[in-house]
Amino acid sequence: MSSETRVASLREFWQRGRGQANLMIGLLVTLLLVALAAVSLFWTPYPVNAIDIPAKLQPPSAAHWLGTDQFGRDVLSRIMAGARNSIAVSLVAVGIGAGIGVPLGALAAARRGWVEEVVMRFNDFTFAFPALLSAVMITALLGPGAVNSIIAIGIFNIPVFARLTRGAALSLWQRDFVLAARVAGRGRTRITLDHILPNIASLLIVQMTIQFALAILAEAGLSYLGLGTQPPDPSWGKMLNEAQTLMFLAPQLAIFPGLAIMVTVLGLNLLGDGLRDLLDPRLRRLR
Amino acid sequence: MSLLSLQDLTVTLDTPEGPATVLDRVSFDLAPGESLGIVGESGCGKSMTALAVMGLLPAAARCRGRIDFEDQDLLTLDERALCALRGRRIAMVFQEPMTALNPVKTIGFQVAEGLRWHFGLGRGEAEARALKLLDRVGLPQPRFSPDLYPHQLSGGQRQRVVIAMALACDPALLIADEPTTALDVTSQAEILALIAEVTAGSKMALMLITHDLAVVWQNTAAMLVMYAGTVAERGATAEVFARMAHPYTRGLLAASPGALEDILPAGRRLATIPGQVPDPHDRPQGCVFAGRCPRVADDCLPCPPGERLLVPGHAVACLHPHEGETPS
Amino acid sequence: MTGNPKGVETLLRVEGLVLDYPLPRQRLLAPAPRHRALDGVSLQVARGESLAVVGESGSGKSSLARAVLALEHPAAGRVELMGQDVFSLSPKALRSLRRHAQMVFQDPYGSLDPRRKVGWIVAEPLDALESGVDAAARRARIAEVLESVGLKARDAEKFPHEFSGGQRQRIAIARALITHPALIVADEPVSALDVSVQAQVLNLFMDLRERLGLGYLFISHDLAVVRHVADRVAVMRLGEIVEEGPVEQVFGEPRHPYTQKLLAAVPRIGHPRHRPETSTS
Amino acid sequence: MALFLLQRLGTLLITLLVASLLVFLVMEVLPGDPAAIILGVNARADTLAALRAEMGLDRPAWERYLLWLGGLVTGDLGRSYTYGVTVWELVAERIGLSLPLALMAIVLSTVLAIPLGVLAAARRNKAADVGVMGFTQLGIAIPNFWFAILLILLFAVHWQVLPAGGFAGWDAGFWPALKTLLLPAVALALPQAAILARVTRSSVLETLGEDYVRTARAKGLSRRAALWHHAVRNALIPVVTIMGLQFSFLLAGTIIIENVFYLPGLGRLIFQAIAQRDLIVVKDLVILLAASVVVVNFLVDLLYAVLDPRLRGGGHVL
Repeated sequence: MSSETRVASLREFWQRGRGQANLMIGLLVTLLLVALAAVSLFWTPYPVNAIDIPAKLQPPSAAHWLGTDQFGRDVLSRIMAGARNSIAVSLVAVGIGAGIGVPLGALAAARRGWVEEVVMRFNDFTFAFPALLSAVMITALLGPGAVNSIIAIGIFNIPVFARLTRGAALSLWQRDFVLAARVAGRGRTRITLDHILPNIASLLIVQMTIQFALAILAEAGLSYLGLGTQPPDPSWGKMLNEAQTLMFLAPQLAIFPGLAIMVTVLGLNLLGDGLRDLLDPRLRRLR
Repeated sequence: MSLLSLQDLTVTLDTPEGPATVLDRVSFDLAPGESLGIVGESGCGKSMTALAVMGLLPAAARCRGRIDFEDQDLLTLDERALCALRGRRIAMVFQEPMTALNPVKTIGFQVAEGLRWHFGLGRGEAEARALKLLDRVGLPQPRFSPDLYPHQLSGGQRQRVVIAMALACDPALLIADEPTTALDVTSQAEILALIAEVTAGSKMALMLITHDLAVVWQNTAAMLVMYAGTVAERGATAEVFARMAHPYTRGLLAASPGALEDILPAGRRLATIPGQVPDPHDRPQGCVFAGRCPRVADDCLPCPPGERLLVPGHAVACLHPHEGETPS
Repeated sequence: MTGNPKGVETLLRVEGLVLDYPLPRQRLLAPAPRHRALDGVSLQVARGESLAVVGESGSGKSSLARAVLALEHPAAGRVELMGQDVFSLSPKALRSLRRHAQMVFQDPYGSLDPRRKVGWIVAEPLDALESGVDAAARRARIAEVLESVGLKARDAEKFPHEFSGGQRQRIAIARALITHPALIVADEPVSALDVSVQAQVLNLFMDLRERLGLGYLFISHDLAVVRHVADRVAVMRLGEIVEEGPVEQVFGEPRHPYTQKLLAAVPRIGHPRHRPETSTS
Repeated sequence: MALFLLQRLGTLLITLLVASLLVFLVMEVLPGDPAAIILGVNARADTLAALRAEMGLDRPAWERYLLWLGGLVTGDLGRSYTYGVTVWELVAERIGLSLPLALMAIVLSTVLAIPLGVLAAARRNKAADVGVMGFTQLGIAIPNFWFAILLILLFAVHWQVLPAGGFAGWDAGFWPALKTLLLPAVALALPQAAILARVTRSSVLETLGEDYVRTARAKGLSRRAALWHHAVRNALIPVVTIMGLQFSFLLAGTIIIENVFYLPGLGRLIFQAIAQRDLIVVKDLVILLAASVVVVNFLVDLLYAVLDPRLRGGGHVL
């Protein structure tokens, strides 16, 4: 981990961040998405599940900015509600991944020996199962639904954070300032909390934004297969699945949900890249 | 006629914090077969000088002045012409032997590569000459087979491979940038002896860069003391050591614990140079050493001191140089 | 000087210390080969005495520094710190013993946690090893040690990246002083510094020794530095001490061939030169 | 060197064993009884018991696990409830589609990504670099199934050049079959190519900064020669590792892409088998996919040792 990180206070954080194109765009898109989801909690142009058969399959118009689907429901409202679902699933899933993965990784680096071996075998094992395969299996067996897809995606995130934390922590344990803490009589746990975690925090933040983006893709994939959020609640993946069957009638139906996913993931990745440059100038060289 | 002649070489680096002056009007000559030691602390620009001569400065560097080598100004040559010179007429040895060699290529391949690139030799002939070169730098066959990989050699042995690579095309000038700093003291002695013997043997000019005054004393006929991108003092090594004129040179000698012959009586402190090297982004107006100089006077501040010739073969860039013998 | 058991004349006694590092296994059935870093090392440091350990890379001197402070567990041998056998103590007893021996490291850029303020860094041994120190006393102790190494009390509010290499090494020394130890183990403390800054830090080491009566275990590969800062010197090679004695005697009339080879290899001003005299323009 | 591979082989076998155990346990925990599923809810108790005995469901769990494990090794993967044929036949028939599809995707992404990555690194911050980085940002952000739908919209609906889905089967001739696999392969390859290009670029940038590249330049090699002779060769080592990891993402991708294009491949089979609770098929397929991922990573380790002599051992010269 770089020992030359210059970010000392929040003021400096903002002052240095302004010049970063990636960071600004990423932040903007992510905030827009969150706002969209928040607003949809209590207001959407049309009731999300209001069916209006005569008005079905209308192209974008003044009344329905993004047109209507096969049941006449307003596409824009459903996309706004879909955003809420995507964020919720991805946030909790990444939370599970980091919440369990980071302590595991830190433990593996601190304790070494057989503990490390167990954690790393668990990691190799979960990498052996393709992400979506295990997600498909879990949601199919526990039944489809938002909660199960959270669990499925969450489980897949654990080894990512465990492996990252262990790698970064291992190199920190060799550093002199950790040896100095040991000479000062500090125990493994105290050193992990005082020295190891603060020095890998920026690495973890960056990884979270990237895993968040991957989680949104995974959730969309699951709901496309019908294993994620169940109707009538809207989810971007499901909307795309339905749109595919009407591809010849209303091709535009397949455009907007996909666009929403892409923009969200793009925004999060840019935010991740921007944060990486800001928090760890040493990594800028690899840009 | 001099083989290499730098005239007022000035290099500025564009950094996020603005332009930084790394070299400021550096001038010196080097005749064929001669040896020149460049000594100074980190950040004084000695490595930058070497990279400027090799034409390997970072992209953000902007050069002014002249670097004449065999009657050509290197700063005006295009990339193709420089490639023809590098390795062929000017070769370089670097500081870190552990990372200077390609880990996935054999040492035989890497030594022969220069020959095949410049002379278009076939694989067989190039490998044969590589064996002779390895032998010449003290890595005899069959113990040091050309099929070995760098990770199978020690630091000192790897540095010998790097030297063999540098000698491949029998260049006119060898630049050694702190070749022994990363080595143990015993390997350092062997590598310095090897460099001296090889360059003397084949009439090759040597530019040896180091931070250790004793290494300069032992290995080079002429020397150059650099401080914060400028030449403080230069001349024949024996002459400069006898009558050190620049306050920085004397301060450096007094601060080096090993330099003095006898053991300091118990408890006597090393002489120190107060303060720090000025930041290249905001260089002082006048003499760069003024801020730390015990002999500073008003006339030192307005503009940088020009170089004065004390005696043939010994020049100093200081308005109030020391006059007498160097205290031992 | 508070906190030091009175009358303990030998700060550190090491007897027959053997330390092995496991190497990656070469053959499946054969046990993993081991690198013998220390092969029966014995030495002593009296109160207020400066013992230097000099040797090339791979001689085991850094392993010795770590073993002495119980950062590594030896295969055999004893380490007695302030009269107590370090490896037979309970963790709690070992912790209270640590107050008397602290360490300074080589890399000024690696020995300070970049995410912590200087005040916190310097006070870490105090927070860990002494209880019942209220905020005011803590601030005073921080100011005391910062000033004793030539820095200012208000530097406690800054971050390590705001200091030069030499200043960072002073902060590391201040950290080692805060629990008023009797012994400082310094592992190549000046090797990463430029000559002029090195001189300042070496002088600081000598001032502190005179003022606070500190004992040093001073590890270095630089013979000139060792000759300057130590009373006695032990020459190490491949995990063994091949020669030990007062600095004048070991440097004046070295007996062991390896010591002679080491001393001969050091370039010295005034000695014969490789290059013949030639004039230059 | 041999030891390095033996250790890797060891972890491979352990991982597979643990995987098989976990899959078996997960299937055990599953609510619902397979026999009831096949015979329908109102089947009589005795026929249910007979079927269960015939399927060996009445034997203790560990015995069934060992039997299943034995079957895996000998290739007797048991008979599928819903399809009525042995799992082996099912797999053999479907692998003819999934394997070529996966290989096409890998070849496509590698051939596209590595040169782009090297180009972007060589021309850092110039037009080519910005272009590649833009393409990779999009490539990672676009969900592969949406990209598939867009491809269908464009090539099948709008230009009617390629089929919208379905698989012509190899017996319908090499080219027609390949044509049906083209769009799915592109859809699968895009995200992989984007990730691989970024990894290649940062890996090459890393090696370009190494001392031995500067040494090569000091020997007189041109920028391009130093890049290809020294930097790229070293940069490939981490890239190969990423390709190994990507294989598992690829398999996951096939599940979705085969659904988008209605391709009767392994991915679609496993999805349908899960939906229909066809335990035998699910168990075998999951292990088969997991085994292929682990084997691929083992091969990557082999390639790793070939690329990097440091792993090949060879003692120090004393």
